[in-house]
Amino acid sequence: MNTHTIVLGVIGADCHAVGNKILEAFFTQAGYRVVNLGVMVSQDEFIDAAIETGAAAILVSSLYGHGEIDCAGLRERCIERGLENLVLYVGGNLVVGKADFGATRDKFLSMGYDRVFQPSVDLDGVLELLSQDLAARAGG
Amino acid sequence: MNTHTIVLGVIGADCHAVGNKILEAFFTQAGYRVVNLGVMVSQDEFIDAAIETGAAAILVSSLYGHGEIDCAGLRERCIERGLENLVLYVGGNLVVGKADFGATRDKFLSMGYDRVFQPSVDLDGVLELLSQDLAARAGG
Amino acid sequence: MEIVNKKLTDAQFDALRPQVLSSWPTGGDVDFDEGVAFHHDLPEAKRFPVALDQADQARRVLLQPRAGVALLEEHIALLQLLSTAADVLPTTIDAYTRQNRYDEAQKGIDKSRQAGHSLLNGFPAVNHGLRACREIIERVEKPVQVRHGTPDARLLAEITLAAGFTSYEGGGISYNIPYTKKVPLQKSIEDWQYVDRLVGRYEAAGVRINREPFGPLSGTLVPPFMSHAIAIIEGLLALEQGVRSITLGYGQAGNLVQDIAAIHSLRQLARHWFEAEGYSDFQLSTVFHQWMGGFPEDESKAFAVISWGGAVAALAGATKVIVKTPHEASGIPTGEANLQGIMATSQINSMLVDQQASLLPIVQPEIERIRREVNTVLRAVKAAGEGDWATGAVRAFAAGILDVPFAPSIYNKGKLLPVRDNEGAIRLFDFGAVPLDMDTRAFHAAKVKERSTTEGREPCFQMVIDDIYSISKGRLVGRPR
Amino acid sequence: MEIVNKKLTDAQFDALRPQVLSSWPTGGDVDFDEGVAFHHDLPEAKRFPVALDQADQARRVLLQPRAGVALLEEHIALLQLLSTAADVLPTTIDAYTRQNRYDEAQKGIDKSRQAGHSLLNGFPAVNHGLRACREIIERVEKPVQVRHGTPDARLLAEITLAAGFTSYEGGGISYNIPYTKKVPLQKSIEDWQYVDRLVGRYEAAGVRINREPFGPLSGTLVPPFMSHAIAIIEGLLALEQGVRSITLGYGQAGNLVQDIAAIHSLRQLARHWFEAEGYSDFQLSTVFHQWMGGFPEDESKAFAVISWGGAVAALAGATKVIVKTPHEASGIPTGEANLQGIMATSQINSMLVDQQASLLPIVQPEIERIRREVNTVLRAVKAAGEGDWATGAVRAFAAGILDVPFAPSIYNKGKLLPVRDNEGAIRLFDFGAVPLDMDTRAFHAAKVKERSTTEGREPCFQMVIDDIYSISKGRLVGRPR
Ligand code: B12
Ligand code: B12
Repeated sequence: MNTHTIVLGVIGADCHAVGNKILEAFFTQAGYRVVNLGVMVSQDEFIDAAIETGAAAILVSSLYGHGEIDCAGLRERCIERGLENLVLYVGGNLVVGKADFGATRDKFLSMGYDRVFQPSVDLDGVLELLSQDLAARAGG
Repeated sequence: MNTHTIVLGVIGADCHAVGNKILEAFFTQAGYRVVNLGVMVSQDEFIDAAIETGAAAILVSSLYGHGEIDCAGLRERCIERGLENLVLYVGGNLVVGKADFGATRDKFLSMGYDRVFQPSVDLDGVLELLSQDLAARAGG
Repeated sequence: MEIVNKKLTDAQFDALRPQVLSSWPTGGDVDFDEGVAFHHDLPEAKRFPVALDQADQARRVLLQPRAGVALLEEHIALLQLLSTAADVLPTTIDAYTRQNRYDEAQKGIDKSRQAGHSLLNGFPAVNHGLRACREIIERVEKPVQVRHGTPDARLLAEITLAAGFTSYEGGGISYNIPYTKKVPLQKSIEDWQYVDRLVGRYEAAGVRINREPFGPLSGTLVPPFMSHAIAIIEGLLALEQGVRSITLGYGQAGNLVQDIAAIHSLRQLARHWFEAEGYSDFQLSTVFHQWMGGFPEDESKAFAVISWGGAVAALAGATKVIVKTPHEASGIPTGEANLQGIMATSQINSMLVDQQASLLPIVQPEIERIRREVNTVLRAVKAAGEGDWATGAVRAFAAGILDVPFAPSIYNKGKLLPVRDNEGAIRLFDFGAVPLDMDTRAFHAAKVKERSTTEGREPCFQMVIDDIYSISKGRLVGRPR
Repeated sequence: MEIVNKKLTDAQFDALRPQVLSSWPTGGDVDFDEGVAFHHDLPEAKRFPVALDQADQARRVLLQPRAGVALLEEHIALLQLLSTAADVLPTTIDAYTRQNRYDEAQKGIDKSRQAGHSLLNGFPAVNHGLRACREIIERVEKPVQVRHGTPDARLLAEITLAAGFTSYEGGGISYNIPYTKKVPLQKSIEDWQYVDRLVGRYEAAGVRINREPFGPLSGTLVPPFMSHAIAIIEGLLALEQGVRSITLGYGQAGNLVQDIAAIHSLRQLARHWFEAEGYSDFQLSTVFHQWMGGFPEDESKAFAVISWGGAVAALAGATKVIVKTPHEASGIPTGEANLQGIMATSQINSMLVDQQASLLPIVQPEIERIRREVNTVLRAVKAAGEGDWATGAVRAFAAGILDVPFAPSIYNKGKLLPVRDNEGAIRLFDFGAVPLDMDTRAFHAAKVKERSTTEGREPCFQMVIDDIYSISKGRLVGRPR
């Protein structure tokens, strides 16, 4: 069992609530302390919550297509606000349209996200990656 | 009204009977004298019938995919047997697989067919072409 | 002061108007009388209410896609492409505009220009303004509807209706609860009274504009009685403001009998309640939404889901069907993918539209059930509002009498928990505070028990999660593997 | 001498065998005992009858594509690809082999090698021979069936069954009337007695091989009672020769109620007649063919037709469904197109398979109708044969008691004329010489009249032609435009 705190939320003007509720249930069951900000979360709200709760990771969702616009700059803003060591994940239907996922992943990796996920991702796999990444971050 | 005789049939080992029955009804109603050989017609049967009935055209169908094999050489064989002036049409699912129709048409034109038709062809249009081609052949 | 369901007076409306029109510069171009004149000149073929009427009379099902891109020329080209196969067209609005974030919409327009493709998930009609919207109507030869998800849609309505759009989707509940987090219900209902009153003014000026409450809500395991109750309330609110052409919607659940019963009962119940509340002379139609929850990623599988939606729309005899696309699970569809969805739907629709009658006998009991549930809930809403539907709606959500599963709004209780039964119909696992009668509760409980016995597990939240994923994973009932 | 339905004696069979095996050089490799030994070692997962049994028990619908190409490696690769999604597999035989034109098949093989792609419409199993066929079974991990259309399929059966195929499609009527022009019915029935006897010998040796008469016949407006009657006769002929695993087939007509009733009545009637004729201890299953007539060219529309077929197969509870592809109207599908058809079918199938029960009430009257028609016809066939089903079948076709619409065989009267009714069910417009009772005739006539009144035209051959084209043109009933 781990006791890491993670922040969840759907960024921007995005109202897609279902995946978010499932992620909350899933990570809670996996033993994380989950701070779920729900839908329509701004970058600052994510960061405020992470600072407040001492979170080790932020898991950003974007489903509605504006991810490219909404997600840009979050890593820089985290660093600005003193969150140097944060694990930053993003997942969902990240861009407008049916796109090649490789290109989308590269786009978001280069924005500073540690990992980028498609909607069809297997959540058990994410769990493993997350605990690895958190361990590495703690060690490093 | 014209009184041309035309020979219809489905070539080779092909059993597809439905289109053939519709073509018979259609050309009969359009005023042609139709000699319908039905399905599984060999090249020689087509030619025998054309000679016997003094037909001005042979309309070959091939639906089952072996058209490329079955239809080759019919023009030459017609000429051999003295049918120099015959209008030769072919239509159906002429090759194996979903193919570009342009390529298929060229293939069958180069085999000596005067016109090549897809299954989705509009039969009224065929009627017009046929009467033009028959007129031209008669004139030429 | 609580909101009341009362037609806005001209004075009230006119007092609000300047503020609405000045909330973004393009509002200044709106001229109601010029809009009315333009509508009067519109050919029949471009009028939404006419198309709906003709379809119902001919017992045909109209096909409508969703579509919207950032830039005007591209948007018109897209609609022109789709108009080769669709019966009626949309202009789907982007998500920034829906939240009145016109600055961000502008950024999206600019970045889309740079990128050479749309970075917005819809057409930002307010930013483009009246002239641009007018061009859509002028250059597209079929009726066009505004489809969005906007809690405060007043400016959007002023601009698009004056531009010549003949149908407007949404409502104070259905465009709040599933689409927002913090907008008070009272506020959105008020703002939609304005929209409905605007439509009522067009109506009074001889211009009929169709209004369509958004039926599917969260699109996720919504039991028919709940979406029906909300649709009927929104219909009543619209009627009060002078709206006369109303299309009520329903999102496919997946069970054949329940879905057909839903469309029949929706039509019957709406007529009943509208008349019981003293309205007459309205034009009522229905819209069936192909599966609104998570889609399978594989395009062939998506075609099957689309086709099943088209089949049920035809068998149920809906007036209109909203068509999904093989790209649904992945992203906003290209025009071609959108056409594919329409073609598949068109084929199955016309193959089945003559076969409605034979199914009637088996849907009667389910119609009866939905009717009973809806009537119970609506009576409770009316009682909560002491006779007023607007007050009633606000209080009913606060009390959990109305409750939409999986909705993001903090004004929604979220206590109602749906789950599929053994045949895939949506039943209730937790009734929350919805005041259903004892027999109804017993029926739901028995149905849920039947399934849990089949599966050898207690009904639980995991079962609900399994049902949420089920269609995207190739089934209807989320059985354990 | 007329043919009789009597189990071939070992002596009769053994006398025929050398001639069969020597009709093409590859026949020389067949060794029955070695074949039996190979079958005994086959894992359960590769046995067709086992898969059918399990599916019926689990109330699942097995998915099966059609597939066959000219060359062995390509054919195996194709099946391996399809086995990722299909439950059971085919090896579809080319049309030269079906006519025993092995010389031409050889030309097709050679030309295909040169061309680098298949010029044959199937896999020429006889030319490739036993070793090649064995490789298919060895390298494909699911049960494989021979699917063809061969009036004299004796050598093909000897080779493929010895090679390890566990199911064999066809029958003396269903692989003659729709597939040939001049083969006498007596001849094909005789040759299929040989095939069935061969299967019976495997059965006696402890190797169960499934047999599947070809249900859809001409695939074109065949009324269910006619294909049922023929399927049941072929079942009886097979049982007599010792076959014990039988799958009876039916091709989708398009009307929901009629199609579900057809599958139910097929199962019931077959069991009834088989038992009434003294057979027991047989394993009976059903196969539903997705629409077998002309397909729409547009692939999205084809997906809708495929999906509707998958839907009805699930709702009817067939044991197996034969899956079409989005390439159907154009040509033999690529492996990918074939997979697409399977994926779409799989999705809709599992979405609907739990919903069968609710439809039962509305299909009963149609089941009753089909039952009455089939019983009338079968009694007439038996009477024509003075108690013998083989003699009866031959005489019944000669008399037009059995009559398949649009079949090419000169031994088929072709007087029966079907047409769709107002809901798209297949009814009779001209009864030909089929001895239906007066009430049944009146029912058909009334149904046809109903439609002709709706359309304002007399029933006529043009109406039939319109119905032939209808699905490929995006509808079910071929209404005038
Ligand atoms: C239901 C739905 C809606 C409902 C949402 C109700 C609600 N409030 O929740 C309604 C109808 C309201 C709606 C509205 C809109 N929608 Co919508 N919607 C869907 C739909 C059909 C299903 C979403 C869903 O609930 N899936 C089920 C859940 C369980 O899956 P999920 O959301 O994908 O979440 C999972 C994964 O993505 C992953 N995940 C998500 N985030 C993260 C993060 C991390 C770190 C990890 C590891 C994993 C992860 O895990 C989650 C749990 O398994 C999808 C298409 C689809 N998927 O089939 C479109 C879709 C998301 N919607 C879309 C759009 C565009 C909209 C609209 C803008 C309208 C429009 N233009 O069509 C509006 C949005 C308005 C707004 N302000 O946001 C698009 C997005 C397009 C794009 N990206 O290119 C989609 C893809 C449909 C499409 N193809 O056009 N929608
Ligand atoms: C019904 C059918 C059958 C029935 C036929 C019953 C019968 N005896 O008639 C059955 C089930 C028996 C059958 C068997 C086979 N079939 Co088949 N069958 C079809 C199907 C579904 C419909 C054909 C039909 O009746 N269409 C309706 C009529 C009205 O249209 P039509 O036949 O196309 O004819 C019209 C036009 O083509 C045109 N036309 C035709 N000829 C000509 C000529 C001229 C000059 C002109 C102007 C016009 C013209 O006008 C006609 C009237 O409108 C087609 C696919 C499709 N089209 O959807 C496959 C199809 C033709 N069959 C096909 C095949 C391969 C076979 C089989 C070999 C089995 C197999 N491997 O799958 C066997 C054939 C065995 C044999 N010996 O021939 C393939 C051919 C593939 C290819 N070319 O690449 C098709 C295309 C299916 C596919 N995509 O795989 N089949």
